[in-house]
Amino acid sequence: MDKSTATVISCKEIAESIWDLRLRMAETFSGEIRPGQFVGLYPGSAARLLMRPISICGYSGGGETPVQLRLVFRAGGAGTRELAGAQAGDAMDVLGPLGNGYDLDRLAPGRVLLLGGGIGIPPLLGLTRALTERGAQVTAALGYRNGDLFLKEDFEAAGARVLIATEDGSAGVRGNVLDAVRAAQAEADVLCACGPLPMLRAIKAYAAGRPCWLSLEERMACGVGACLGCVVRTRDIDAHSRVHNARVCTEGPVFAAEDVEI
Amino acid sequence: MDKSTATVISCKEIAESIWDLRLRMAETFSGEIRPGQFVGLYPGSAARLLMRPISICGYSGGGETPVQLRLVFRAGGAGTRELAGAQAGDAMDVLGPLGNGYDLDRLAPGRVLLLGGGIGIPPLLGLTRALTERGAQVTAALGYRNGDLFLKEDFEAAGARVLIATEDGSAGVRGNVLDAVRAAQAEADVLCACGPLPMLRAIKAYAAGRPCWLSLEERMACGVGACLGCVVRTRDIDAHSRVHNARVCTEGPVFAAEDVEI
Amino acid sequence: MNEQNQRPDMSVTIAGVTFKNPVMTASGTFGSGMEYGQFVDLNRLGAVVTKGVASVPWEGNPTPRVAEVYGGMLNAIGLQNPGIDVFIERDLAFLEGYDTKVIVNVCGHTEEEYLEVVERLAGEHRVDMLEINVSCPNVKQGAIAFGTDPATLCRITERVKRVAGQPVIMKLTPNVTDIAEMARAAEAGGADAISLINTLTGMKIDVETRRFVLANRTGGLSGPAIKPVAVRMVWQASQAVKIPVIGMGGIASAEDAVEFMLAGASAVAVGAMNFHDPCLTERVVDGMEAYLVRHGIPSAAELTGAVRG
Amino acid sequence: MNEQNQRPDMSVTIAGVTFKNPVMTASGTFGSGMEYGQFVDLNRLGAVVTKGVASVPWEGNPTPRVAEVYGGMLNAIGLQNPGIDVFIERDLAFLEGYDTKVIVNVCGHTEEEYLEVVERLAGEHRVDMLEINVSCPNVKQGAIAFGTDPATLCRITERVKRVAGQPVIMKLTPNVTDIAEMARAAEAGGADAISLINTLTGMKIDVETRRFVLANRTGGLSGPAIKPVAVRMVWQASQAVKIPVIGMGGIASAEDAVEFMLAGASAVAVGAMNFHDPCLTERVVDGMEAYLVRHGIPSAAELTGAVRG
Ligand SMILES: Cc1cc2nc3c(=O)[nH]c(=O)nc-3n(C[C@H](O)[C@H](O)[C@H](O)COP(=O)(O)OP(=O)(O)OC[C@H]3O[C@@H](n4cnc5c(N)ncnc54)[C@H](O)[C@@H]3O)c2cc1C
Ligand SMILES: Cc1cc2nc3c(=O)[nH]c(=O)nc-3n(C[C@H](O)[C@H](O)[C@H](O)COP(=O)(O)OP(=O)(O)OC[C@H]3O[C@@H](n4cnc5c(N)ncnc54)[C@H](O)[C@@H]3O)c2cc1C
Ligand SMILES: Cc1cc2nc3c(=O)[nH]c(=O)nc-3n(C[C@H](O)[C@H](O)[C@H](O)COP(=O)(O)O)c2cc1C
Ligand SMILES: Cc1cc2nc3c(=O)[nH]c(=O)nc-3n(C[C@H](O)[C@H](O)[C@H](O)COP(=O)(O)O)c2cc1C
Ligand code: FES
Ligand code: FES
Repeated sequence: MDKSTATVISCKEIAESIWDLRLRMAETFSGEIRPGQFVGLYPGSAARLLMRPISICGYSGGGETPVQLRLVFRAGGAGTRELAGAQAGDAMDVLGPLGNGYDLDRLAPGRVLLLGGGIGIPPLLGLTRALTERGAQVTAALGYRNGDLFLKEDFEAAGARVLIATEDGSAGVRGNVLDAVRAAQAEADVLCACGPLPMLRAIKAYAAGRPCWLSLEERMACGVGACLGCVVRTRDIDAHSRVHNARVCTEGPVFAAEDVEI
Repeated sequence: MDKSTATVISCKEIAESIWDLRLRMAETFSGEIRPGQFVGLYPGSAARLLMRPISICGYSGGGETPVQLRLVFRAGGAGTRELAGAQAGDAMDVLGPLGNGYDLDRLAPGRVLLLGGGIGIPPLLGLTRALTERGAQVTAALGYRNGDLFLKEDFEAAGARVLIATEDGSAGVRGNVLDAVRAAQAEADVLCACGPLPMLRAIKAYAAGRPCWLSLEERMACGVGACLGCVVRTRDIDAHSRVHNARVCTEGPVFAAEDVEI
Repeated sequence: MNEQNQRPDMSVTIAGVTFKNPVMTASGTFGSGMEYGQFVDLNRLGAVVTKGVASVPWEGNPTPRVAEVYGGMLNAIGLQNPGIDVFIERDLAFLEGYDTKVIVNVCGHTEEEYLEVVERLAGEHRVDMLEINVSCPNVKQGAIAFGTDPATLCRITERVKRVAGQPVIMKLTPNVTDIAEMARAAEAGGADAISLINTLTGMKIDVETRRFVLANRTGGLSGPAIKPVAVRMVWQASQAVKIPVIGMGGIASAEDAVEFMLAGASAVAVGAMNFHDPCLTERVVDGMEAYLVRHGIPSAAELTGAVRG
Repeated sequence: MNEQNQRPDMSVTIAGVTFKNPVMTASGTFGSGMEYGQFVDLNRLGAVVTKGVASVPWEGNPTPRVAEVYGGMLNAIGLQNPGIDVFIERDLAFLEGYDTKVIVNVCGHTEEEYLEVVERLAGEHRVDMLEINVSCPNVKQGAIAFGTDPATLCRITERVKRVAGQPVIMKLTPNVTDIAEMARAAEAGGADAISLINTLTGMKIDVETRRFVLANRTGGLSGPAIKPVAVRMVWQASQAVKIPVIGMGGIASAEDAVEFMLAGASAVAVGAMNFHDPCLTERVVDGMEAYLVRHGIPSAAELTGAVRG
C-alpha cells in the first residue's frame, strides 16, 4: 500500500452521473489486489483534502506490467464531480489498495449470490470474475433505479447469471434486488452484498443463517486505520479496538453479516 | 470594470522566472484602458482566494475586436507560479481594468524619462507606446539584475531611447537606473517610475521638483477601493479617506511623487 | 402544487425591520456599497452593512494590512474610517438612492465614542439599524475587552440602546470561550439582534524573511476557512437567546448562506469572498431563491434554525 | 564557510528529553505509529505522539465521526481507545522496536481517570513524555472545563505532576478567550511544556438533507484552515511562559513547520494532513533540514521564536 500518482487512461460517463475511470498505476502501487478492496482518490482542489474511497471494480497487470485499475463511481458531491472531470493523461493521486477484500477461499467454489444496489454494483464485478475463475456458480442480482443498466453486460461476460431489478420497473423485476432473487427463485450457498444500508439490512435478514458478506461504507479520513473515523458497531468486542467498533477501512469494508450491527 | 473570464493565448518564460502572458478578454472586460492600470489575476487554487495585481504591459483591440492584454510578471510566490503554468486555451479569471493609470495629457508631448527597475519595467512599455504616439520624446532607463534584458527590444520598437543598468554590470552601466541616467546625461521635463521602494525614493529625490509620477505597489484584497487594505501614506488629507491615506488600487497606483510619503 | 409555482417569499423581518431578502454585506468588506455598485445591483440586496464608522476620522494601521492565507485572508485594517460627519454627508447620501436597508456599523475606542456616533445617527431616517462592533481584534484600546467580557458587553449594549434611534445589533467576536454567554449578555443588555462572527485572530510569518507578514503582527482571519467555527457559533448563540441572529463567516455560495440559516440565523452576510467574486452577494440571493424553489420551501424565514437532529 | 557545509543540527531538547528533530505526530492522527509505519520510517521522526489513551476502553461517538470542510476536516471521534492495559501491551511494545521518542497522550472523563493512566505509565521506560489532553472538545463530562478554566487547569497539572514518572506536556484548547492565561496556568501548575493547538470547535450542516453531518453535531476543526489561529496562539503562549511550546495546527509542509518554530515553538506536530499525505512527517523533516541549509542556520533550535518584529 502506498500513496502514489496514477495516470488517467480514460474517464467516461457510462450512465447518468456514473463514471468509468481507468487508471495506470505507478510502480509503487503494490501489494496483492483482492476483489472488495478499495482505493482513495484525491480530488485536486486544495479545498478538498480527504480522499474519496472508491471500490476496485476491475484490475489487470501486476508483476512486470503496470497495474491498471477500473473504478466506477457516482459523481454525486463536489469531490467526485471533480474526479469525473479527469482527462486522459492527467495525474491522479491514489492511496491503496485499502481494506480487506473478500476471502475468495471461503466463497468458491459453490453457488454464490451477489447482490448489488446502485453504486454498490461495481465492486461485485471484480468479485464475479475472480469467483467464476475459481469455478464458482455466480448469480448477480443487480438493482437499478431505472433502465440505465450500467455494467450489466460486464457481469454477463464475466460468467454470472444476471438478475435485474429496477425501482421504476423499466427493466427486470420492479422492486429491489431481493424481489428479483425471489422471482427467480435463485438459490445460493453464500451471499455477498454491496449497496445502501436498508438493502444490506434486508439481505442480512434474508440470508437467514447462510454465510453472508456485506461490503460497508462509512465516512473516512485516513483510510489506513489510524484516525478511527470509519467504525461500524460490532456484535463482539473487536480484536483491535477492544470495544464494539471495527474500522471499515482496515477490518472491512467486507464483514460477515452476523459480526456487524447495522 | 468587471470580473470576467479571459482565455489564455500564450504564456511564455521570457527571462528567468519572468513570464509573458497574453490574454483574450471576455466581452464584458470593458472600459477605457490606460497605461499604468492593472488587472487582478485569480490563481485557480481554492487555497488562494485573492487576486494577484499585475500591471497592463500592452493591450490591443477594443470596440468591435476583443481586447487582448499582455501581462509580464515574475513568478515569485505560489500564486504567480501557478499563473505561470497557464496553457493556451485555459480560462483565467480577471478583475479589471483597475486603478487610475497615467494622465497622458500631463506627460506628452515633451521629454519624458521613464525609469523601471526589475519587474517594474513591464508597465512602462504600454506607457512608452502611448507617449511616442502622442509625440513625446521618451527615454527609458531600465534596471536589470543581470544581462537578461527582457522587453528591451520592445521599448526600442516602441520608439524609446533605451538606457540600461545592470546590478552585475553585465550590460549597460553597472548600478541602478539613476546611474544609467546620469551616465547618459539624459534630460527630461517629467519622470515616471516603477520599481522597488528604495529606487522610487531615490528617484523622488532625484526629480528635484520636476513633475514625477510613481507607480506604487501594496498588498491588496479587493482591488476596487472597498477594503482599505492597500493604502499609502499621503502628504495631505486624502479626499476620499479623509485621513493621510490613499488607496493604491483606486487613487493609484500612479501617484505624484510629492503627494505620497514613501 | 400551486404554492410551488409561486416564487418563494425571500423577505425576513428582524427587530421590526423587513428586509427584501436575508442577504447582507459584511461590514468592512463592501465599503458603503459604492465600490461594488458596478458589480451588483444594490437594490437586490437585503441590506448594505457599511464599514465601521467612528466619531472622528481614523488612520488605521500601518501596511501591510492584508495577507492571504489558505482558504481565507488576514486583515488588520485597524478600522480606518472618514468619521461620522463625512459618512453622513457622503456615504449615507449615496445610499439614499437605493431601495435596500442600511445598517451602519459603529466602532469606537471608548464607550463614549460609540455613544457619540450612535447619537449622531439617531435622527438619520436613512439608517435602518445599527451594528455595534464590539469585537474588532485590531483595536487595542479597550474594544477587545467589550467583546470578551459579558458584563462589559451587557453594559455597553444598555448604554447604546438608551441613545439609539434605530434597532441595535451587537456584533460578537468569536475569540471567546463561551459564545452563548456573550449572546446572552447582549440580549440581557437589550440588544435587538446579534451578528456573528467577526474575525478569528490569526497570524502569518513569512519564513523567507522571518518577519510578521502584517505590520500589526496579528490580524483577523476570515473566508471559507472559518466557516465551520462560524456555523457552530451561530448555532450555539441562536440556541442561547430569543433575539434574531445574523450569521456570517466564510460564506462563498448560496448553499453556505442556507447552512447559516439552518443553524439558526435569520439573515446572513457575505464578507471576504466579495473580494474573490465581486458579484457574490447577488449570486447568493439568486441561489437561495433557487434552493427554496428546489426544496419546495415557501419562504426564506422558514430556513431559520430548521436543521434536524 | 565550513559551518554551512556541515549538516545542520536538527535535534531539540524539551524538558531534558532530546529529540532527534523537532517533528512529531499530532495525537490521534497517527494511531500509535503502526498504521503509518508502511509510509514513513518511524526512526526518522522526532517523536511519535500516540492517540489519547484512557484508563479503560472507550467506545467513542456514533458515526459519522468525520467530515470534510474547506481546507480541513471536522472530527468527533470521541476519544475511542482500547484502554491503558492493551495500550501498554500492544502499542508501547510495538514502539519498543523504534529509535524515536514516545509521547503518550492521556485522556479521561474525570481527574481521577487521568491520574490513573499517568500512574500506570510512571514505570514504563518506553514512555519519554506524557501529553495531557485537557482540551478535547468531544468529551462532554468535564474535560472541556479542564481546558478552559485556568484554575482547574492549574490544579490538574499539579496533580498529574505529583504522580507522573515522565515530564508532562499540557495540551491546550484554542477555544478560549485568552490563550496566554491558559499557558500561564499550566506553567504555574508545574507543566514541563505545553502543546497547542487542539482543534477549534466547528459544525457542518448538509443543506440537502438539512441534518448535522456529524452524529455528535459539533466536531473539532483541523487542517490548513486553522493554521493562522494556531500560529497566533503559539506566539502568544510562548511570549507568556518560559516552558517550551510544541506547536501544531494545519501543518502541511516544512515551511509551515518552520513558521510555528519562528512563532515560538520548540517542536511541531503534523496532524490532519497525514491523511492527505501519509508520508508528510518525513517530508517535513527533510524540508526543514533543507530550509536550515538554504538559510545557513546551524541548528533547528535556533528557529524557536526567531521571528523579527
Ligand atoms: C469502502 C468504500 C467503497 C466505496 N466504493 C464506491 C464505489 O465503488 N463507487 C462509488 O460511486 N462510491 C463508492 N463509495 C462511496 C464514495 O466514497 C462516496 O460517494 C464519495 O466519497 C462521495 O464523495 P463526494 O465528493 O461525491 O461527496 P462530498 O459530499 O463532497 O464528500 C464529502 C466527504 O464525505 C465523504 N463521503 C460522502 N459520501 C460518502 C459515502 N457514501 N461513503 C463514504 N464517504 C462519503 C467523502 O469521501 C468526503 O470526505 C465507497 C465508499 C466506501 C467507504
Ligand atoms: C498595482 C500593482 C501592479 C503590479 N504589477 C506587477 C507586474 O506587472 N508584474 C509583476 O511581476 N508584479 C507586479 N506586481 C506585484 C505582484 O502583484 C506580486 O508579485 C504578486 O501579487 C505576488 O503574488 P505571489 O503569488 O507570487 O506571492 P504570494 O506570496 O503567494 O502572495 C501572497 C499574497 O501577497 C500578495 N503580494 C505578494 N507580493 C506582493 C507585491 N509585491 N505587491 C502586491 N501584493 C503582493 C499577493 O497578491 C497575495 O495576495 C504588482 C503589484 C501591484 C500592487
Ligand atoms: C477587510 C475586512 C474589514 C473588516 N472590517 C470590519 C468592520 O469595520 N467592522 C466589523 O464589524 N467587521 C469588520 N470585518 C469583519 C467582517 O464583517 C466579518 O464579520 C468577517 O470577515 C467574517 O466574515 P467573512 O469570513 O465572510 O469575511 C472586516 C473583515 C474584513 C475581511
Ligand atoms: C482524527 C483526529 C483525532 C484526534 N485525536 C486527538 C487525541 O486523541 N488527543 C489529542 O490531544 N488531540 C487529538 N487530535 C487533535 C490533534 O492532535 C491536533 O491537535 C489538531 O488536529 C490540530 O492539528 P492539525 O490541524 O495538524 O490536525 C485529533 C485530531 C484529529 C484530526
Ligand atoms: S478512515 Fe481512519 S480509521 Fe478508517
Ligand atoms: S485593495 Fe481593497 S481598497 Fe485597495
